[in-house]
Amino acid sequence: MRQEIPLLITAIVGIGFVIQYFIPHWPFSRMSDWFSDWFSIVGACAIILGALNLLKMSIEKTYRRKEDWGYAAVIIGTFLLMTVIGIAEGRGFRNPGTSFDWLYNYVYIPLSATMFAILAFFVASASYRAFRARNFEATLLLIAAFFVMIGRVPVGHTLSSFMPVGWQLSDLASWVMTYPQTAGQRAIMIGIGLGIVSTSLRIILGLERAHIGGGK
Amino acid sequence: MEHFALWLSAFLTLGILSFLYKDNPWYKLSEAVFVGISAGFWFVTLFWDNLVGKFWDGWQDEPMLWVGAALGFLMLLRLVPRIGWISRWPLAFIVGATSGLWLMNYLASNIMVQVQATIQPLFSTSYASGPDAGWGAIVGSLVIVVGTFTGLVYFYFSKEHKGAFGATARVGIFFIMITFGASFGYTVMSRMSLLIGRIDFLLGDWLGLIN
Amino acid sequence: MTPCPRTASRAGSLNILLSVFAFIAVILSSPRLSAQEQAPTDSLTRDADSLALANTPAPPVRVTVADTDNDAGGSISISWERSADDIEGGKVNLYLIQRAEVVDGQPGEFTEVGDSPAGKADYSTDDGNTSDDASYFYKVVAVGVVYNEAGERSEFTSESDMVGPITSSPQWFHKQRINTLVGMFLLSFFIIYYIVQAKAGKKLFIRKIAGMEAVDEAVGRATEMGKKIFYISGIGDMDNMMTIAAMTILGRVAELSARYETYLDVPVCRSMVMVTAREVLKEAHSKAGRPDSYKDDMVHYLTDDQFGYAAGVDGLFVREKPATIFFMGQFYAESLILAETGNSIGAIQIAGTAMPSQLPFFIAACDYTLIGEELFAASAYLSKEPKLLGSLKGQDIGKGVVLAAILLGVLLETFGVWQLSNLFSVID
Amino acid sequence: MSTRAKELIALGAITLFALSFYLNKVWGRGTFEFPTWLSAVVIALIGLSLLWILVLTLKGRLIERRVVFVYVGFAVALPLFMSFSQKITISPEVYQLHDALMELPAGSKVLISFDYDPPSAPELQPMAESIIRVCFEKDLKVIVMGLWPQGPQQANLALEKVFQDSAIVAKNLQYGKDYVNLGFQAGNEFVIQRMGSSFESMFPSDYEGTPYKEIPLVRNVRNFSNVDFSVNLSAGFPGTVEWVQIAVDRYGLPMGAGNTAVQAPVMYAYLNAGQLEGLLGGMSGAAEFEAVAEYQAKGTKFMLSQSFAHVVVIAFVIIGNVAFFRSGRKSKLRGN
Repeated sequence: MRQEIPLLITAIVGIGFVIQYFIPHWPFSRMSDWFSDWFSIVGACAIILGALNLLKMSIEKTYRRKEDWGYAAVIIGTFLLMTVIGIAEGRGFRNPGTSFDWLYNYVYIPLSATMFAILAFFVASASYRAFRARNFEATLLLIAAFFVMIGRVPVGHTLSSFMPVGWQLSDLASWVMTYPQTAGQRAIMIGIGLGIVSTSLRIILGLERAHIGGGK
Repeated sequence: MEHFALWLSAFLTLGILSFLYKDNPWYKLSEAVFVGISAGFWFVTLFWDNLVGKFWDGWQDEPMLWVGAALGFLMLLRLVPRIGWISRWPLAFIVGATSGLWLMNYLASNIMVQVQATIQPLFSTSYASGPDAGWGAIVGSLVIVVGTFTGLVYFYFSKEHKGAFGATARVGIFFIMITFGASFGYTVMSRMSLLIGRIDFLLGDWLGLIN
Repeated sequence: MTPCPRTASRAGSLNILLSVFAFIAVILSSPRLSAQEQAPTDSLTRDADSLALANTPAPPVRVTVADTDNDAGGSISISWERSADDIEGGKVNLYLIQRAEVVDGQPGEFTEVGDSPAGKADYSTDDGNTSDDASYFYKVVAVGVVYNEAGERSEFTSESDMVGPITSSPQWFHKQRINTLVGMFLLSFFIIYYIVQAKAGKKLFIRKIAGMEAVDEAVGRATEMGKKIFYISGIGDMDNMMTIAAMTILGRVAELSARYETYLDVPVCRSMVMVTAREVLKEAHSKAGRPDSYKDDMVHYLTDDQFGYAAGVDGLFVREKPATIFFMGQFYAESLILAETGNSIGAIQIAGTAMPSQLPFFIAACDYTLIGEELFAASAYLSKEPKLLGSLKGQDIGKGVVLAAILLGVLLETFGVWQLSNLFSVID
Repeated sequence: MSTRAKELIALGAITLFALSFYLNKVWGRGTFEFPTWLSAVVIALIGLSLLWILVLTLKGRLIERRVVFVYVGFAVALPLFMSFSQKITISPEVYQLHDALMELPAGSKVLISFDYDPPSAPELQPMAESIIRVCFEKDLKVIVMGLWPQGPQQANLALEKVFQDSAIVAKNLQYGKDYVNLGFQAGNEFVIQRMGSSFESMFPSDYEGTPYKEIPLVRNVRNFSNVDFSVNLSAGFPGTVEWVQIAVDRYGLPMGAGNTAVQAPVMYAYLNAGQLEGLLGGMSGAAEFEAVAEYQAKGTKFMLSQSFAHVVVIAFVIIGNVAFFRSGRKSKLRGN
């Protein structure tokens, strides 16, 4: 029973959501709206599980004085700080001027923006280390990347200003983006579409059942 | 307070950047703060936007929301080890609904529309977007059809990539590689822009060296 | 009064009828206007009238109303042709749509329900706020706004004729989507057909996919080195097919690692993924015959935040130094941070995603990468179960149909025979 | 000297450096800008040192990845002190978006969805500012919303910036009549789906709490069919892909997009299929749009750093490949 009921739920719900695409009439017209609400509510409940897990792991680490336990304590402290302030602020927690907003602006934003910006360095080191003209395919990749990189910034214009209009680096970059790039992109997209259709069907038919776990 | 805020931001910014040198206590501290603060941030956001915003504010008008609450409750039964397996029901529900929704969305947007867009007369300039539609566009229209066709052949699983079929698949991978090259170029562009933004903060907002 | 619900099929002829009526009405109404012009009483009104005459725009024409097709009801589509004065520098600034509910067979009071700026060739818009139980009359008003020297604003309006009554209604089938329905049935048929065939024992050929062939080796290496394996399932939640695909692949990987008795660490970014991954792991361990080696802590939640998660996982990588790392699922910018860090500690990395923008760097930083569709095929491939492999074959037949359609369509359109592409149209 | 001591010295130097410049700022001393000769010297030095690295690589000595990091840092930071005027070439898809906006009759309603947060702002904020400015110059009505919690705040920042311009101020635009900020709604792509039947159900009140029905600009806007054009500024999920799949493919909303450069290549398939009417990709897209709209702002200003960074990356790709071919094309190098 532990497996059959979830399988049945998956199948019925899956087919229901396929059907709703074709029927504009109520209640089918509302199904995806409902699902979005339900998913939001389940998500909000689930994060309690996640947060408890994070706290449990960190408390254990701190309590047992495992290596780097001090940082685990920092996680507990900052998590509780943000949560307590956010809940206490009430519905307007996001408004400018609240403590939550202060923490958001001066702690959260610099951290996530920097993590984001670190990518610039990683991109450069990956370029140096891994993008090799190993074979014809890889060479094509590099050539396309070169045209795009140089053609999309003003330096490309400066370097190729002696060429006739239509043949300058920026024009070539545009052409690469508009045609061969789009073609490849589209092949990938159609492939992904087919893959998703097939995977969805396998799930609805109950052939893929990893998410359901085992039966007893 | 304003000075403190700026220095705090800068301290955390540099802490994350120090990871580039190597893993170190400054990074570990920034990382721990980040994990804690962001977990709290999302907890609070989901609490107010989803639990309160979607359920609490609406259950009087929309009885269907109770289904969501029930699913959420079943999910929370995870906390009771003996009947934790019931949480599979909401999961089965979510996976089923996602499968149905994605099946149709991707069939329509990724397959139907893209196939429709690929079927275009050759040697015409109908693809051209923008002012210049010359030879580039005419060759381009051919390139799009050939690229999409061969690229799709590359993804064939049930046929050995040999002979003419293999050659077609190989042309396909050429196009996919050009696509990745373009993506690579654009990613470099994007990441550099973000770094520019961050350095603009450090040198401009924090240290006031540039305007 | 009898509200007249109209079915969608009748809407077309109704439109024509209405436009004919509207046209006649416009012709009849023009002399009446000129009759009004000739009735000035004193000089003040004459000034005002001449001002009005100079600024009053011609009314919009050919107003048609119809129930909005393929919807859940509650909406009426209105279209009209521009007023004669709706030209560059003309007298019309905007149009207002007015509506009156039918009460006892007569239009009630007209109220504004929509507006549209002037300056287009033809107009159509929806009034998406109707009740399916009521009938309505509509009219469209051309409005000209004039400012005098003092900056005072005055409006000059002229109304179209009233059209209606009309009632909105919901439809039971979305006619625009017949082609998608056919496509869905075809694809499903192919896939299910080959699943059945495979079940019946028909041998199917599936080509080797390097990334998946390497899974065994990658898990084995971690076992030899006595180090952990990390499985990163991306930042998507359970409402994302890539994450669901990642979970099914996790099942295969976990079974393998359980058999080899290698510790699999799954840090996740979504609580619901945590719950799912635990189910997956538990089942995989019992399938591998080692239910005792499963621990809940193998799957642990870090934070829902994209970069918070990336920072945390990076830390785990450099401190735990895993031998093998899997990246499967939906990835955004964090992909490179993670893959580069994984690369710098010398781990074997296998990645798979359907995010085209992240693929180049996965290809650069990882040893093997599953591209797009391959991610969705991975679980079936790894399972080696005939019926799952059958679905891949079915998917390929679908691909064949797409390829044939492209080839045929391009030929037909190049020679101007037939617009095959219209068959694939999903947008009205 | 031990590594530890060196690290501490470096840390101290950074702190001192920062502190001294910070005090410099607090005391109100001005900003720095390189004179042209210094800019030229700096550029020459960077170029020469890259050549030197190339020579080293040819001799078989490979540089460490941290050296690459340092170069990237300098390539981005130094140009911020320089001022060169550069010619920006405009791509067709940028023209297309601008044209689409220019062709709208005055008074048309443009829906702009802000689907990004501060970390992506360097790329998208300049776009937001210039798109809003173009709309206002053209007397279009702007309806702003966000699928990301911080989107509406970014929109307000952009509006603030646009209203610093005296030409825009002279138009005497009024909140609620000429532009409105509907705020944020949770629910990702489902918000778009529901807006298809009713905007009001998703945004019962605007950012400032005014009930939807009481806002003159949107009083008559029930769903997408009442909006004339839309622009989506997106940094990921939910973003342009979802808008295209739902608002464009199902409801026929005309839409242009501004994307982070990472996402932009995928959008070309949509652009080519006519699902998008115009596209701005990354900071260069922003700069190009500024060039079309004929005014200069951050996008243009940062283009110099952008050019530099690209050149440095290309240089390292070349250096890496030189090392690869020199080592007899054996295998890819494992970084340290």
